[in-house]
Amino acid sequence: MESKYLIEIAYVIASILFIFGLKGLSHPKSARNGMNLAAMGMLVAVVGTLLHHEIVSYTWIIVGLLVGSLIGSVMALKVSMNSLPQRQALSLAFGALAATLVGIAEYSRGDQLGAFKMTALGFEVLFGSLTIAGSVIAYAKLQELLRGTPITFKGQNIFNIALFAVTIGIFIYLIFAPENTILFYVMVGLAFLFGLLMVLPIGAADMPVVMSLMNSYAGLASAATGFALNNNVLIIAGTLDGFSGFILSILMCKAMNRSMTNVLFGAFGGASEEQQAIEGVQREVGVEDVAVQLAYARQVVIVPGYGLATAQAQHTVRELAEALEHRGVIVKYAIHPVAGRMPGHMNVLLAEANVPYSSLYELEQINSEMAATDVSVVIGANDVVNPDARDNPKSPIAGMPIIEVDKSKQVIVLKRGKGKGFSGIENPLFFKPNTGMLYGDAKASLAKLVQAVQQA
Amino acid sequence: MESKYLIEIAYVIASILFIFGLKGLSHPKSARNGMNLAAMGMLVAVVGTLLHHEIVSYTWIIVGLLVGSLIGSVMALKVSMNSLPQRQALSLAFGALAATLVGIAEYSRGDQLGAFKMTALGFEVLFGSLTIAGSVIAYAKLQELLRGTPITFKGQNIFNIALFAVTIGIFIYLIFAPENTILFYVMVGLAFLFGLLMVLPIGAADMPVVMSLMNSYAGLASAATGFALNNNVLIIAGTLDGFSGFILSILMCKAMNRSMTNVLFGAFGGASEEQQAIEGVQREVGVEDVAVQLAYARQVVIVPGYGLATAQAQHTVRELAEALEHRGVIVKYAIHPVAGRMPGHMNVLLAEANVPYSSLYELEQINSEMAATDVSVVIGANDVVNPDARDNPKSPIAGMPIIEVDKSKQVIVLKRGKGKGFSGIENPLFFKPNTGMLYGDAKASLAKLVQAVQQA
Amino acid sequence: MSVEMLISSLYVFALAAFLGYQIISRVPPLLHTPLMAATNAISGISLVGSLVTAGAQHSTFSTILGVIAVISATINVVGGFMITERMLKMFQDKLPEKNDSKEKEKRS
Amino acid sequence: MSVEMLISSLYVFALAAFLGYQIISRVPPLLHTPLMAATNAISGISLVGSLVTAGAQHSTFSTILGVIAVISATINVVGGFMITERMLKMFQDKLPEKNDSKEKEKRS
Ligand SMILES: NC(=O)c1ccc[n+]([C@@H]2O[C@H](COP(=O)([O-])OP(=O)(O)OC[C@H]3O[C@@H](n4cnc5c(N)ncnc54)[C@H](OP(=O)(O)O)[C@@H]3O)[C@@H](O)[C@H]2O)c1
Ligand SMILES: NC(=O)c1ccc[n+]([C@@H]2O[C@H](COP(=O)([O-])OP(=O)(O)OC[C@H]3O[C@@H](n4cnc5c(N)ncnc54)[C@H](OP(=O)(O)O)[C@@H]3O)[C@@H](O)[C@H]2O)c1
Repeated sequence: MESKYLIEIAYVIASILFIFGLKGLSHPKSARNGMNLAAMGMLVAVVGTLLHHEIVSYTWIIVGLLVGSLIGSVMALKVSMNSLPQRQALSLAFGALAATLVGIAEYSRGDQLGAFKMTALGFEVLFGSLTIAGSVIAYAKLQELLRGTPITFKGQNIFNIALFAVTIGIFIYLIFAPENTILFYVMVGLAFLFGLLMVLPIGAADMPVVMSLMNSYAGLASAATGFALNNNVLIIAGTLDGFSGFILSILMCKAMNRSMTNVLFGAFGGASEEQQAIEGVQREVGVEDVAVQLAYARQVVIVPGYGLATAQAQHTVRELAEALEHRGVIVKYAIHPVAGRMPGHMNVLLAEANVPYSSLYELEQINSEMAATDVSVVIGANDVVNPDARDNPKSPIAGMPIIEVDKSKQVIVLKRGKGKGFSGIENPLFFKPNTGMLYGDAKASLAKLVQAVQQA
Repeated sequence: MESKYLIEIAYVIASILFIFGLKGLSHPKSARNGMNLAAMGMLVAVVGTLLHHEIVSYTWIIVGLLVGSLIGSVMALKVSMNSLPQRQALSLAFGALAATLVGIAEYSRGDQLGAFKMTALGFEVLFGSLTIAGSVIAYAKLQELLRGTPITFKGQNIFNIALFAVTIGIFIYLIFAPENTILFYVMVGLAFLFGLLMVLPIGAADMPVVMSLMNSYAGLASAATGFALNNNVLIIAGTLDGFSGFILSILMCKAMNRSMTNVLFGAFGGASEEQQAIEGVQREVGVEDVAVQLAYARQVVIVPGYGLATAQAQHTVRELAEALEHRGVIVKYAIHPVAGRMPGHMNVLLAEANVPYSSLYELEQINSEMAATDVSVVIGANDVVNPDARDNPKSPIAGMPIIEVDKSKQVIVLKRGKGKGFSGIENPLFFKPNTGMLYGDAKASLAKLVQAVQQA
Repeated sequence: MSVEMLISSLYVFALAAFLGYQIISRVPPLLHTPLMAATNAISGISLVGSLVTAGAQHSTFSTILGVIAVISATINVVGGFMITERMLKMFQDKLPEKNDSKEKEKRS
Repeated sequence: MSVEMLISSLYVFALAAFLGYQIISRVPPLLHTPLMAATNAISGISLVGSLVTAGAQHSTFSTILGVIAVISATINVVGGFMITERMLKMFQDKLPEKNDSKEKEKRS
């Protein structure tokens, strides 16, 4: 009995520490401290749980904790900041795996599964198994093991709906007849299949939305478990998690002016065939010309995008900015909320390269300064600077807020060739008379620019 | 049994509605809706409670509800916005009375009072009775039934501490021996006496701090009751209340740069004898001159204070502002956080007079504009514009942030005579060469000014 | 009163404390007077205790105390909400135009 | 599972939901990536369930599942907190001077 109360108190403390931890994230200054508190909370919760009276042997627990910590820390230390989205997908998969396995183990014990507990358990394994499948696909797409564009087949949506209905049907049946073991595993399998089929037709860049949503559902499922087990720390952590995922996915959809339905079922990205080509030419420019333009500008705005991440060019871009600042040029970074492949992705990359975050500007802030900007440098960004989103109501990305580089006096675009952005549509910006294209891998082009600026 | 769950669900709903209600107050737009939700929550809680199985007769309950509603609504409709602080004190007293009486009734039932329940009950009656006494004194001081300045006697602090110690001693004894009825009532009486003696030596203008504190303790006491009765809605409402009072009192202390100890035990206000008189004269000015100055100014800043409330001049000040705006003068209102006798007091008064809240400016906002202001009009404010707070580190109000009217080109002060502000100290502002004094009741002076401006 | 219930009360208290801090610290100074009136009204939730006391007929003494408590708590609740409403109405009356113009200022 | 406990879970859920909304919506876009990593790490709290499963020795089957669950949950927790720390450190390293200067800008 005694140990039970100790556990409960450990959980109260853990909950409070989690909340403090997330509160810390409201400012970069307090964020690190906050996360230390949250980690401490996790430690308290784990240590508390070890007192649980059902635990009879610690051997396997310790093995599990050691192996997990080892793999986890190696992964955390080795992963490059450029592949954070992939890591996020993997981590989601691991979390879902743990939840699913615990759910299955709990089910296999089979003792007195009331309707209520079966419901919570069902949610847990359903979401869990769906999320494992979904996030593995997400990982594969982000890591480019799978084609990033939507993978579709005919009648897909109808098939998926049918699959979903069958799975839910089995779930409801199980609530009333929990003892039907085979159906239980069939349900887990179908949920897995549904996870695969749900994520395959979604484009790589939309993965963060899907991942956030899955995260949010996972949180709610764990809150449901908390209800079933009367475990408040699960309810609290699950709810916080659920809200975080939900809010982030909403924010991303807003930043793209697309509905959640369009993201999930629209097979968006890369597939628009009936597109008219834009008339005109892309004006190619040389490194020297660009260097001179930049060196004698008063204000330069740098717009990073997905290409910066793939080229791993964050350090080189900082060098360029420093070289310019050294000459008295004002350099600002414009961060679009969905630039890259994860919300806040660009911020982390630039922070890694030691760019002070006071020179990062959000969409609205920077757009009001565009007219006063001499040169905008677009580095591996495409959709987020596509003026069609603003001007052409028929464009697939119509209404998405953009960084209006076309309002600055000169625009320089760094990209490898004539590739399109995630949305798969042409960008009229590249055909404007005041836009110069500097072809080549972003990192290589930037390195050349740094040299040229230093010599200018 | 059934009815019990209905009650519980009513309380869950009420709690949620209370939270929505207070959240609404984060913006004037959503505030009214929010309060409607909160009121609905209260209704749900009351109706739910009526299902309580212990209730056998509704007669007296209905009588009580009717009488209370009648008195409450008459009071709410009749009270003038100028005497909001007094109303607040009264309302606090009523709340405390209810809590104390319930506590006493609960105690008098006498069945199985465990240590835990006795503790919660003890807190409830202690704070309750202290708060009744304290808020009645606060009411008397604000309503000027009692002298507003500190009422002190020799050895007061020591006597109070002794009284406090004895009361707490009895309380602790009672926790272990709850059956000692006489001691219980002695404790209630002593807490009442302590409440009286604690508030008497506090100046009238400091009452809001005291009231907020008492409010906060009352909230915590009711949360304690919630713990004892296992009633979550009490815990939630009590905690919200507790925090609100606490945060407000901290904010007020900050806005005066005084410690809580100084407010509670410093006998602050009106008593500083060893003050040097300021050399110089106060330059009196006439209505016509002021009217001309105002009429031809580019920007005028109005600084209202306690005198505006006592003179009930909020409507007249709006007329003046309108007359000026009609002539193209820019008029802004500068609201000091502790102007008047209640936080936010000036905002309510001006809102009553239909001043749009977009022309109300907070301290920091307006101070940066002072140098660009042609005329500041100080209406019944004194301490909040006293430059000594900034310049003279020995002043009793040193370090209190002020509205720096002395930085504007001209200052006009409307007051009745040579009276001092709440702090009881001289104000060097009135002796500056660019300050003109317009003596007389604020409302009368303003009415004359309106006429003169219209004719200028 | 079981320890389980105590612990779950503790959770409720801890969460309410965080929430209270978050919510209250977001109320602008403009609305501090309505805030004081509103929390006072909400604190009248202790009315529920007095209702039971007044209706339970344990003893004449406790019924009398209960009825007085009901009256004062109701004064507090009804009066509190009504005066808050009176104040907030004054703020809201001049909302539409002014607020828009302020927002426009920000955007431009 | 008594109805009392269910209701008190409901309170905890409602409060946590409000709090979650308040807290998360205050996280600046700058920190959205660390936020994702952090909530993922915190969601690893389901680790506590796997610990019990791995240690309870109900059956070999459930022990095996439990150990795999412990491993994956630990990867998630340890990895999540460490990578969050790595990211936040990058943000904090350049804090002192820059932040001050920004605040100064605001004030002037
Ligand atoms: N961040 C999120 O959270 C999120 C969420 C949902 C959706 N999305 C979507 O993701 C997209 C993000 O837009 P974005 O502007 O950042 O990227 P983008 O539109 O996908 O464009 C990336 C550009 O970078 C270029 N590029 C690729 N590798 C490069 C390299 N090594 N060097 C130089 N250039 C390179 C590509 O052109 P070349 O092939 O010619 O080089 C391409 O035009 C948007 O459509 C957005 O809606 C993002
Ligand atoms: N608001 C709060 O929440 C709060 C809380 C704690 C403490 N306080 C304290 O309260 C004080 C508030 O400062 P304040 O500047 O607003 O007021 P104040 O310093 O108390 O001064 C009020 C002035 O108004 C004048 N006055 C009074 N009746 C008048 C009438 N009918 N017509 C014209 N003038 C009249 C008085 O001078 P005459 O007698 O010459 O007319 C007096 O100088 C500060 O000391 C503050 O620290 C406020």
